[in-house]
Amino acid sequence: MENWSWLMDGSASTFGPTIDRLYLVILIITGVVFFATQGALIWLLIKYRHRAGHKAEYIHGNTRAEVIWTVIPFVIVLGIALASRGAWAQVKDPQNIPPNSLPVHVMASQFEWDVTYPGLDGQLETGDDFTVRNRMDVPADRPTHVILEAEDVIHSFFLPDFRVKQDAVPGMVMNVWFQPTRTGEFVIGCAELCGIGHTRMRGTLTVHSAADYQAWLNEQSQP
Amino acid sequence: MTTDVQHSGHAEGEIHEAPYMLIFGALIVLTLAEVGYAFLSLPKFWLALGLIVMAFWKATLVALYYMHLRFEPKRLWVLALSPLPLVVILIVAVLTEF
Amino acid sequence: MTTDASTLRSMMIPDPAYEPGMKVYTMKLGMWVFLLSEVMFFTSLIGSYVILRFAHPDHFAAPGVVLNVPLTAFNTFFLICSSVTMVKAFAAIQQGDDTGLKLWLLATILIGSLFVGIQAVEYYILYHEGFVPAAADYHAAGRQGMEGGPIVGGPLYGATFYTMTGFHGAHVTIGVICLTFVLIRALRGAYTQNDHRGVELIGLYWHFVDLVWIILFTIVYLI
Amino acid sequence: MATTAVTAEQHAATAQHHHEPGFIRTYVFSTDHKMIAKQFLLASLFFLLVGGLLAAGIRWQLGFPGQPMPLIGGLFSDTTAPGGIILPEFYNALVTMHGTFMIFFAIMPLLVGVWGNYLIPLQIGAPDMAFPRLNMASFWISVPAGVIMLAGFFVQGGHAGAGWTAYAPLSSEPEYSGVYMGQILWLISLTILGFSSLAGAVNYITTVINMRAPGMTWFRLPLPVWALFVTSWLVLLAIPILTGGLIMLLFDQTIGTGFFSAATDGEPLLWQHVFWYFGHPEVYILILPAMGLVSEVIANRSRKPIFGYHAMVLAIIAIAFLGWVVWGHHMFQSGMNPLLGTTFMITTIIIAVPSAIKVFNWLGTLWRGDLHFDVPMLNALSFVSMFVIGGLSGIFMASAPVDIFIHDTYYIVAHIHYVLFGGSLFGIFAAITYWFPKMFGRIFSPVLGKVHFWLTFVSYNLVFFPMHTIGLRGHMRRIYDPNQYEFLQPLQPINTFITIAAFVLIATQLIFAFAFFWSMYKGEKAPRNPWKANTLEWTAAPTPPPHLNFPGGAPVVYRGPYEYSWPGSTDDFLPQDLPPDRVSRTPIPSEPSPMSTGD
Repeated sequence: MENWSWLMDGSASTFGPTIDRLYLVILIITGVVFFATQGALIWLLIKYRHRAGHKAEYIHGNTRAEVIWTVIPFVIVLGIALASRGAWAQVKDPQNIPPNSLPVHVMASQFEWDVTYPGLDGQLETGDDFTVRNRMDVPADRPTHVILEAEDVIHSFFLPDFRVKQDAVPGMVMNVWFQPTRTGEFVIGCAELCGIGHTRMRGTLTVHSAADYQAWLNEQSQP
Repeated sequence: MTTDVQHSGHAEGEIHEAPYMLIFGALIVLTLAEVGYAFLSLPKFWLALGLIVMAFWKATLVALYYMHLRFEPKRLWVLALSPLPLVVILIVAVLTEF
Repeated sequence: MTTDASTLRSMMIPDPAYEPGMKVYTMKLGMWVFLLSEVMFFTSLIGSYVILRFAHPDHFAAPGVVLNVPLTAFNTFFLICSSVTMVKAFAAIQQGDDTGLKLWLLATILIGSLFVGIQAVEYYILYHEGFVPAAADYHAAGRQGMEGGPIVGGPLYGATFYTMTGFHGAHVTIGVICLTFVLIRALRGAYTQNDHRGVELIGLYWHFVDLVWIILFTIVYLI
Repeated sequence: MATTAVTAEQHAATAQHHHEPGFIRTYVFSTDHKMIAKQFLLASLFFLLVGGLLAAGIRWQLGFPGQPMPLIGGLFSDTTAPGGIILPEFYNALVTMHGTFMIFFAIMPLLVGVWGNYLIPLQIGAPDMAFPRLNMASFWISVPAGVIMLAGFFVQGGHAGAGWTAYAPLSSEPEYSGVYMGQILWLISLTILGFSSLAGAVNYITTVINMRAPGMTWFRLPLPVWALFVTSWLVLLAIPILTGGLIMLLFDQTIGTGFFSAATDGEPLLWQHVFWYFGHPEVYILILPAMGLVSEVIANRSRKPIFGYHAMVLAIIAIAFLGWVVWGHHMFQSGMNPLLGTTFMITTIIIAVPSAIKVFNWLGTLWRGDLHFDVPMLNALSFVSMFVIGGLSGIFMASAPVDIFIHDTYYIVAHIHYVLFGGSLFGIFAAITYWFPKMFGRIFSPVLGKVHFWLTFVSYNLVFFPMHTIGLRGHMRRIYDPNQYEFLQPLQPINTFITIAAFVLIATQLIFAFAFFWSMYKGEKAPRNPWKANTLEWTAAPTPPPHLNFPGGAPVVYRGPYEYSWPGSTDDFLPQDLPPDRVSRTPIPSEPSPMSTGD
């Protein structure tokens, strides 16, 4: 259990830190609220516990307090929602997929990921496309645009280190993108119950340096 | 089944003789108009709009007169109309998906 | 600690002007509440139809191509007739006309049964033309449009058509059964000018089913 | 005018029951709302046990993957757990059925079926439900539903394994899941159960609207009644949506209509929309009644008026209303239109506000109170504390970008259990122990109750709090063997720890079962109003209440339900039906208080 942490591991994609920062902000806000309310609760329980001769006070409420504790949470949560919009659009809005992305087609099926590469010409659906199973290799210096489809049931394309998760729905084409920030081996998981073999539906994502990726691509493209 | 004499007397203190046959005529005319309108070669949008408007009026007439909503207390109106926003929310929100 | 005197007064004195309740007798209120849930049930079926049709217009045919509009227009006419006979039965017993009640109820039952019968004939014809609910059989050989033309529409057309109209037909059938019970009770003299709640309740249900048909006829057959 | 209406209804009810019913009519096919409530209570506690045992199976597999189950391992067939080792298909069925039983057969009837039936007529001063026979039908319809659902374990192919959400096409096409009959039984059972819920909802709504006692204005209703009333609206309008969806899914399974099957251009996402359009109101069906019950207990055991009664009512209504426009947050990662996602994110996060109002008002109720830490109060306070955690963890997933990571991980599992167990179930424990004297005429054993509470509270937190952290490490939900993933292997000690704590938690519930039956027969005899409460079930009805509840006729209501510690009275409570001239009062003070802002 080395590198143990109660929180998420460090992210490996460009938008990962944005999401993690948002997480941290919410954690701090909710943490303060958590300690404040639980502390207040415990304090109230001790202070106003029943003692002989002690009588409760006849209080029906307080409009000013009610307004305060309606407005403040409203402002805070609305702030969280507004702060979240940008990151959401950045990750999920198809318009924000960087134009220089490497297109990769991923077909999810029970229980494997079939990853189709555009080959040397950089175009999908041409003669030099090739398909590998349960592994994905991407360059570090360039965003990857995953065109995600499912063959049978709903799967979910989950790259925990990249803060990427997108259901693959049969009959629909999903667009997912990410740009790695470091090289290494990462996990591809399925996050949506997809049948008996759900637990073994996993793959490996390898991020290469630009040169290594080109070498890998050349090697794979050999007939 | 128990009888509840006080009640019915209270609810139907005066009898509302609604123009049932008139409504019947209106429903028939609207139905014929709908069928005729459906076979005009209009653009899809106008076709749908016209038909929905006519169907809406037919449904309203049935609810108001045959179901006596017109003669019921206002609070029952509120109750009866309460699911309609939910219907609209579901259909409109999901339609934006496709 | 202390309290506002006006608060105290409002707290202590029962409000003599307050009338609990809807000013509608309980069984009628219950029927209305039940009908609201029926609204939501048909919403899920009709809403799914609207959404599927919007997403896949090519699955659905123009009015009159597959479905027999004149036949169903006649059927609609019958259902509207049964509504007016139902309301006449109610008007009759409101004036203490026991014979009128029985005759109009009988008329409603007969016309309601006719509606179900015609719907069964319609199903029979459509089914034998190859317009079926099962998706896999939809494109089976021999399936032809009304004019003997080519296959029109797609599997979603049959599936949604039979589900929606079938559940409406089931509601009409249940209505006819309940009306028969009301008629038997009427023959035993259960309803009087002062108490005719059973007639009013079945009337509400019957008109609601009519109302649903008005919407179904328009969006399934005409649009 | 309307007072005559009420009495007329009561005459109608009286006419039905004027003869003394026999054994079958009293205990089996009873139309008495109190007996129906007890029937629901026993049936749903049984299903709570079933759900708990299924959870034990899940936890065994996660804590000790691939090892044979001890003691009972030999009892399983070769298609479920040969030699006691759970197979993946059986694991999927365990996960699915744990959720299904807990939500539809345990928590929902425990809240709505039991307390809707028991409390609504008693607290509004009605002799029975508006439609007693429909009420009886509502229980007896749920019995075949439960039997059919249990039968699914014994059919070929095993029970439904597509999760309690039954996402199509996994649930609609047997060749993908390997389950045919089990899924069909699942669909039929839930369709039937829908009619039971519907019959209940029609009854509750009609009863609350039309059968309140004279003087029982809307803003004199006790909060449990408000919560159950609003919940009934959610049931009434949400369940039919599910029924429609279940029927379409059933047709997909049986006759191959292909509504949700991509092969025929159907829309798998349509199922999710239909399901969650029901499903999110359902979430509030599972928590709102508990909020109402807990409010009652907290006000009573603090001997203080509930803080901000009107705000509490408005918050219930606001939560219920907002609950209809947030369903999309379950689908953030499902491929929903991102713009729609933004809209749902904003509506979802706003729902935190009424929830926060309720929490602050509960704290406000405790403030300057006179707190009695009885068993119901301990459970109610634990509800507040755990609901805060469940509510706060909800904010993370309401923020759509953060949800990208935690969606479908154990973080969600932790969140739902903090709300449904920490929230609803503690609320249920509070309610059972609080109204136990009313139901059975005896006090719920305080000693056993406290032992049960503390053991549950501690082991519950040990089970579910670590789930947040394994979720944050990326542990997916519903995976059979996390060790298949290298990055999850370091979490195995935590999983084992959770499993051990879960077994303690489940075993602790046996204490509750024992205490329940022991108190029913051997508990201390209860006085008529053991909690010195104001509401009608304690003040106007004998214990246990007879047929038609109020032998002296409908009580007249003079004031709101939470008039505790009124300084004008010598007692510290003022029953709702105590006529003003009989209040043993001290002189009315004339100084307006800065603290009071109306009732």
